[in-house]
Amino acid sequence: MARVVVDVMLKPEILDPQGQAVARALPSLGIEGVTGVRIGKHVEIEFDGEPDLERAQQIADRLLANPVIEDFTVRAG
Amino acid sequence: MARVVVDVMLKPEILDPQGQAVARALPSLGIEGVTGVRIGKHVEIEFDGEPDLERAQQIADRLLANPVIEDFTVRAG
Amino acid sequence: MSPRIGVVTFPGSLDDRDAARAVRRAGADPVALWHGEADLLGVDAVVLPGGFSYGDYLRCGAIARFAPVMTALVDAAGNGLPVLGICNGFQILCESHLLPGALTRNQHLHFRNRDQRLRIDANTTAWTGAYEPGDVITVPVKNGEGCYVADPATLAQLEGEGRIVARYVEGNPNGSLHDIAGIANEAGNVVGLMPHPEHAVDQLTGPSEDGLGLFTSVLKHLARVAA
Amino acid sequence: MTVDTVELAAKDPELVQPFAALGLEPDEYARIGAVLGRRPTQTELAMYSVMWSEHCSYKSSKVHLKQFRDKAPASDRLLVGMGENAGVVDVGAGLAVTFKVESHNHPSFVEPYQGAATGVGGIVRDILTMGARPIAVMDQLRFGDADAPDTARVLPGIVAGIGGYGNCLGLPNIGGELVFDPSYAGNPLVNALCVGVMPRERIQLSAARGPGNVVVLLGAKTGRDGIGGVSVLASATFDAGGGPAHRPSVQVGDPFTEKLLIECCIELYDAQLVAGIQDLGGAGLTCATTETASAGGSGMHVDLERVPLREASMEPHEILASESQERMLAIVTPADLPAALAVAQKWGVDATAIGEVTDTGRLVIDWRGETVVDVPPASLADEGPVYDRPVQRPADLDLLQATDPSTLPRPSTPDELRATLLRMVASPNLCDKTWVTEQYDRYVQGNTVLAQPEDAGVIRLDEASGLGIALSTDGNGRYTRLDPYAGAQLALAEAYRNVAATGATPIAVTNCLNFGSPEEPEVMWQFAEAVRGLADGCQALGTPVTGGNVSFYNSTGATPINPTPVVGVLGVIDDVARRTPMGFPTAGTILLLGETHEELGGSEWAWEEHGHLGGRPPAVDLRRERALAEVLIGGSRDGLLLAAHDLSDGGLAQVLVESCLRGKVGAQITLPADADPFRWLFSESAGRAVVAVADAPAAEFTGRCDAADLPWTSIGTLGGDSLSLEGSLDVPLDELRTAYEGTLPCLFD
Ligand SMILES: Nc1ncnc2c1ncn2[C@@H]1O[C@H](COP(=O)(O)OP(=O)(O)O)[C@@H](O)[C@H]1O
Ligand SMILES: [Mg+2]
Repeated sequence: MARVVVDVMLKPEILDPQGQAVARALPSLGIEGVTGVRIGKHVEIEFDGEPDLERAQQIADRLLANPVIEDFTVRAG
Repeated sequence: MARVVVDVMLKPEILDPQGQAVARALPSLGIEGVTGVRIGKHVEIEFDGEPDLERAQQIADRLLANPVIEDFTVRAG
Repeated sequence: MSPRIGVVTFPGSLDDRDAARAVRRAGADPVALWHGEADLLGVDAVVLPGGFSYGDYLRCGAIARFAPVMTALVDAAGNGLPVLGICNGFQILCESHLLPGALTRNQHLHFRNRDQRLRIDANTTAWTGAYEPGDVITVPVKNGEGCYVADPATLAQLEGEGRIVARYVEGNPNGSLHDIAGIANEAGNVVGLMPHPEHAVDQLTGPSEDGLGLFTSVLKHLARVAA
Repeated sequence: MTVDTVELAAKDPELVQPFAALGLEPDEYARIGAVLGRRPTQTELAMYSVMWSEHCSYKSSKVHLKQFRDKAPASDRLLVGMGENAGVVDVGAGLAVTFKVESHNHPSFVEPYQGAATGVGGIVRDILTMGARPIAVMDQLRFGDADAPDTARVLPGIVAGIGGYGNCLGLPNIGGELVFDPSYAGNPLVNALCVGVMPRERIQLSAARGPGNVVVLLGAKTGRDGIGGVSVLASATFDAGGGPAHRPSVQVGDPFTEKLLIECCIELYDAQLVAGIQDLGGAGLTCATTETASAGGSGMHVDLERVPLREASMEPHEILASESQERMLAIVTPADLPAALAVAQKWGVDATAIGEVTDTGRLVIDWRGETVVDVPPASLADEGPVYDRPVQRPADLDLLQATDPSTLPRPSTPDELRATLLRMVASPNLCDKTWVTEQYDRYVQGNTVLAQPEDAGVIRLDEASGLGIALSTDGNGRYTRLDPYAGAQLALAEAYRNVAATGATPIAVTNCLNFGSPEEPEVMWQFAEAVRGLADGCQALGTPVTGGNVSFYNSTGATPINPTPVVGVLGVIDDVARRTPMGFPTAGTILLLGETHEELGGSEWAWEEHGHLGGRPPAVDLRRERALAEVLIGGSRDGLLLAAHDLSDGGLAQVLVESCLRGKVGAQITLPADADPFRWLFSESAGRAVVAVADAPAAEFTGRCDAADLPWTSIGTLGGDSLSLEGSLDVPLDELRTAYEGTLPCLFD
C-alpha cells in the first residue's frame, strides 16, 4: 500500500473562521495558552504501485488546493 | 512558536464522501492508478509556551474529533 | 425567434429548473445543457445555476470545473458569450479562473438563507443593463460558502475597473470583502453572483420580482450585439 | 474465514448462539428454531435479531397502531394506506402526494450532525420509494433547556445536519418545530418529515414479483457503518451518564449520492423500468430483501458476494445488517435490465444485479458457494413477535392533574402585564426561530408559497392551475404528559387548524410517536392512550392516518421523556395564489374566532413564569375545530380574509405579536368589557384563530361564523407602530421585535 499525504492549509493572510471558532471555545474548556488554531485538510492518497509524489503534486495543484487561497505540502505517508 | 499538529480522519470503516468524490474525479483529470482517497482535517495549534501535546490531545478529544466516527493523531509540528 | 439561453445541469445542480423558469419568464427559450457534453448547442448565453455540484465536496465548484461542458464554456466565454454564474455557478467560474478570487466559508460558519438587499453598482455588463447604478433590489441569498476573498491588488483592480457588479447592503450575510455579492470579468460578458435572482422573479414564490432584470438584461445585450 | 452455513446448522444443532447479546429473548430464539426446523445460521440469527427488534418489528406498538386502520374514516383520496413505506393520497389533477415523518433521535444524540443528516436521508428515501419526487422537508426538534450545556453541544450540529443534507438534495425546508424542555435533556428528539408528489399512475410498490426478475442494488457501496445500528443503537436506552449504553457505529451521510439516486430512480419510474422497489433503511439488505420477497409472496435468491463492498473482509451477517446509506433495491425484468443499468450509469449511480426473484417462497442467500441463509421471508418481515405489553396509569397523574395553575401568582398591574408579555415572547419556546430556519433553503425548486414562520408550509404542485398542498406538524409533550389521550388530540387539532388557517383543506395525517420504554407499564399506558386519542381524533376530523413511525426508549436513566406524539397534517388547496398569510395587513379589523376559557394547565405561561406543570390541558372540541376550519377555508376561497393565524402555545398575546411583527404593523386591541386581560392574552384554549378582515366584508364573514355556530369577537383594528391593549398596554413594535428576535442568537452565536 503506497500512501502519499497532502496537507492543504488556507494561506496565512486568509481568514480561517473555523480555526478561530475553535480557538475561541478553548477558554471555556479551561484550556489556556493557545495563541492560534488553523484548520486545513489532510488528504491521504493511495496508489496501486509506488507512492508517486509527482502525481500527488499534480493532483494537489489542480484539484486539492485552490492556489488563490490555499498552500499545500506533499509527503510520502 | 510552538506548534502541535492534530490530524483527524474518519475511522476506516466509515464512509468518506469527500474522498470518494475526489477519487472518482481523478480520471477526468487524466490521472490513473489511484486506489483510494481519504480526506480529513489537518489542525495546527500554536501554544505560547512549550508545544503541549497533552493539552492538544484534550482539545482534539473534546473539540476536534468525535470518537464515534473519527480517529486522530497528535504530534509536535 | 427568441434567444436561446443554456442552463447547465451538473450532478448536484439544484436551481437549474428555477433558472430555466426565470429565463422563460424573461422571454427567452431555456436550453438544457448536460455537464458531460462538451457542446453548447449553439445557445446565445449560458447560466450556471446554483446547487451543490458534486456535493460541493472538497471545495465548492472544484470538481465541476473539470466537466467536459466547462472546456467548451471557457472557450466560448473567451469569445464573448454571456455567462451568468449564480451561487454554485459563481464558485465554478472562480475555480475555472473565468473570474478572479474565491468564495470561502461564511464567516459565521452557517449556511444562511435570507432575503438580501443588494445594490447594483455596475450596469455595463451583459447581465445588468436593465438596472440603473445604485438600484437597490431584494433577492434571496442562500449559501454556506459565499464569502468572497481576493488579494488586495485584485480587489483594487475590480474596484478601479468598476467590475463589482453588486454589493450587499443593510448587512453583509457572509463576510465578503468589500461587501461583494457579484463581479464581472474585464469584458463584462461573464458575471458571477452569490445571491439568487432566479428566485426573485415572481411574488408568489419569491420576496420580489427584482431578479428578473438580470435575465431581461442579457436579452437587451444580445439584441444590441446582433444589431 | 469459515462461515456458518445451513448445512452446518443442520449437522451441528447444539451450537451455542449469542442470541441474548443480539437482543433476542429466549422464547424469540426458540421461535426461530421452530420456524426453521433447525437452529439458525449465525447469519440468519443476525437477520432475525435486526428484523425482530422493536424498531423494525413494531412488536410493542402493533396492537395499538392497528386502531389507525380500524377507526380510519372513509376517504376516497387514500390510494395507499398504512403498511407501505409511506401512505399516498390523491390530490386531484392526476397527482398523488406521499408524506411521512420519522425519528432519528438516538443517532443524533451520539453524532449530532451525521445523525440528523442521515435522518433526513432516510425519510427522503421512503418517499422516493413510493414513486414520488421529494418536494419538501420539515424537521421537528426537541432539546433540553435552552441554556443547558448539552443543548449547546447537540443543537448546532443537529440543525447544521438537517440543513446540510436537505439543502444539498435541493429540498426546501418549509417548517418544523423547536421545543426546549428538561425532559429531553439527555435524549433530544430529531424527527424529520418528507413530502413528495407523483403522477397517480407512477405509484411504486415494494413487492418482488415475477420469478426470473432481477434483484438490483442501486447506489452506495456497502460498508461496515451502522451495523447493528437499528437493533442496538436505535433501541438502546442511554445510561444514567447520558452516554450511549453501547458504542454505536453511526453512519455518515452522502447527500450527493442520494441526489443522484433520486434523479436515477425517477427516470427509472418514468421509463417504467422497475417492477418493484424498496429503500434500504433500518436493517439494510436484510429488511429490503425480506420485505420485498414477503410482499410479493415470492421467493428470492441472492448471491452475497456480488454486493459491492467498501471493505472486502466483510462477513455475510455484516453485509446483510449494514446500514450504509443511499441505497435502493429494485426488481427489474431481464428484458429491462440493460435499459435500467444505462439510466443508472447516466446518473453515475452504481447498479449491480445481486440475485433474482424465485417461486420457492424462500429467501436463499449464498456466499462463496455456500448457502448461509434459507428462510421464509415473511417470518422476518411480517410474522415477528407481537407483544401486548402491560399498561398502568402513572401513579403520579392524579396529583399532577390536581395541582392546578389557578393558584399561581399572575401579573396584577399593567406594568406587570407588560413585563410578562415581553418575557413570554422572548422565552426560548415562543421566541423567533430564524437562527435555526435561516440555515435551511426554503426557495429551491421555486414552488414554496409559504414557509416558516407561517402556520403551515404551502407548496405549489402545478404551475398552470396553482394546485398545491399545505403541511403542518405539532406536538405538545406537556399536554400529553398531563393527559395522553387529550394531548394527542390537541397535537392533531393544532396541525389541522394550522393547515386550515392557510386556506387548505386537511385530508390526511402522519405521525411520529416519541415515547419512553415500552417495558415500563406507565409509559405503555401513555402510548396506548395517545394512540387511542389520535385514532379517535382522526376519525372525528375525517382525516385518515396514512403512515408514521414509532420511537421508543427515549429516556435518560430512569426518567422517560414527556410523551411526545408529533402529528403531521396534509392539506390540499386548489389555488395557492389564494393562501392566507399570517402577517397582518396595514389596515383592517381583527377578529378572534372561538371561545376563550381560563385554560392554563400545561401552558407556556405556567411553565415559563413558574416552572409549573400541572392541571388539565385545554379541552378538546373537534366539532368546533371542524367548524373553525370550514370558516377559515371558505373565507380564503372567497377572498374574505387578509390574514389568519391560529392560536396555540402562548395564546392570544403570542399571535398578536407574531402577526404584527410579520406584517410590520401595529394593532389597537379592545377586549370585551368583562374580559380579564391576563386570561384573554395567555390562556391556551383550543379551537381558536385570529383573522384580519377588511371592514367592508367583515359582516359577511361574521355571518358565516354565526351560521357555523362559531363564536367570534371583534377585538380591535390595525395600524400604527405599537401593540396596545386599551387601558393596560402599549408596547412599540421595535421593543417587541428586540425581545422576540434576540433570544436564540444570544444563546447559540
Ligand atoms: N405511528 C404510526 N402511525 C401509522 N403508521 C405507522 C406508525 N409507525 C409506523 N407506521 C407504519 O409502519 C410501517 C413501518 O414503519 P417503518 O419501519 O418506519 O417503515 P420504513 O422502514 O419504511 O421507514 C410504515 O408503513 C409506517 O408508516
Ligand atoms: Mg422504508
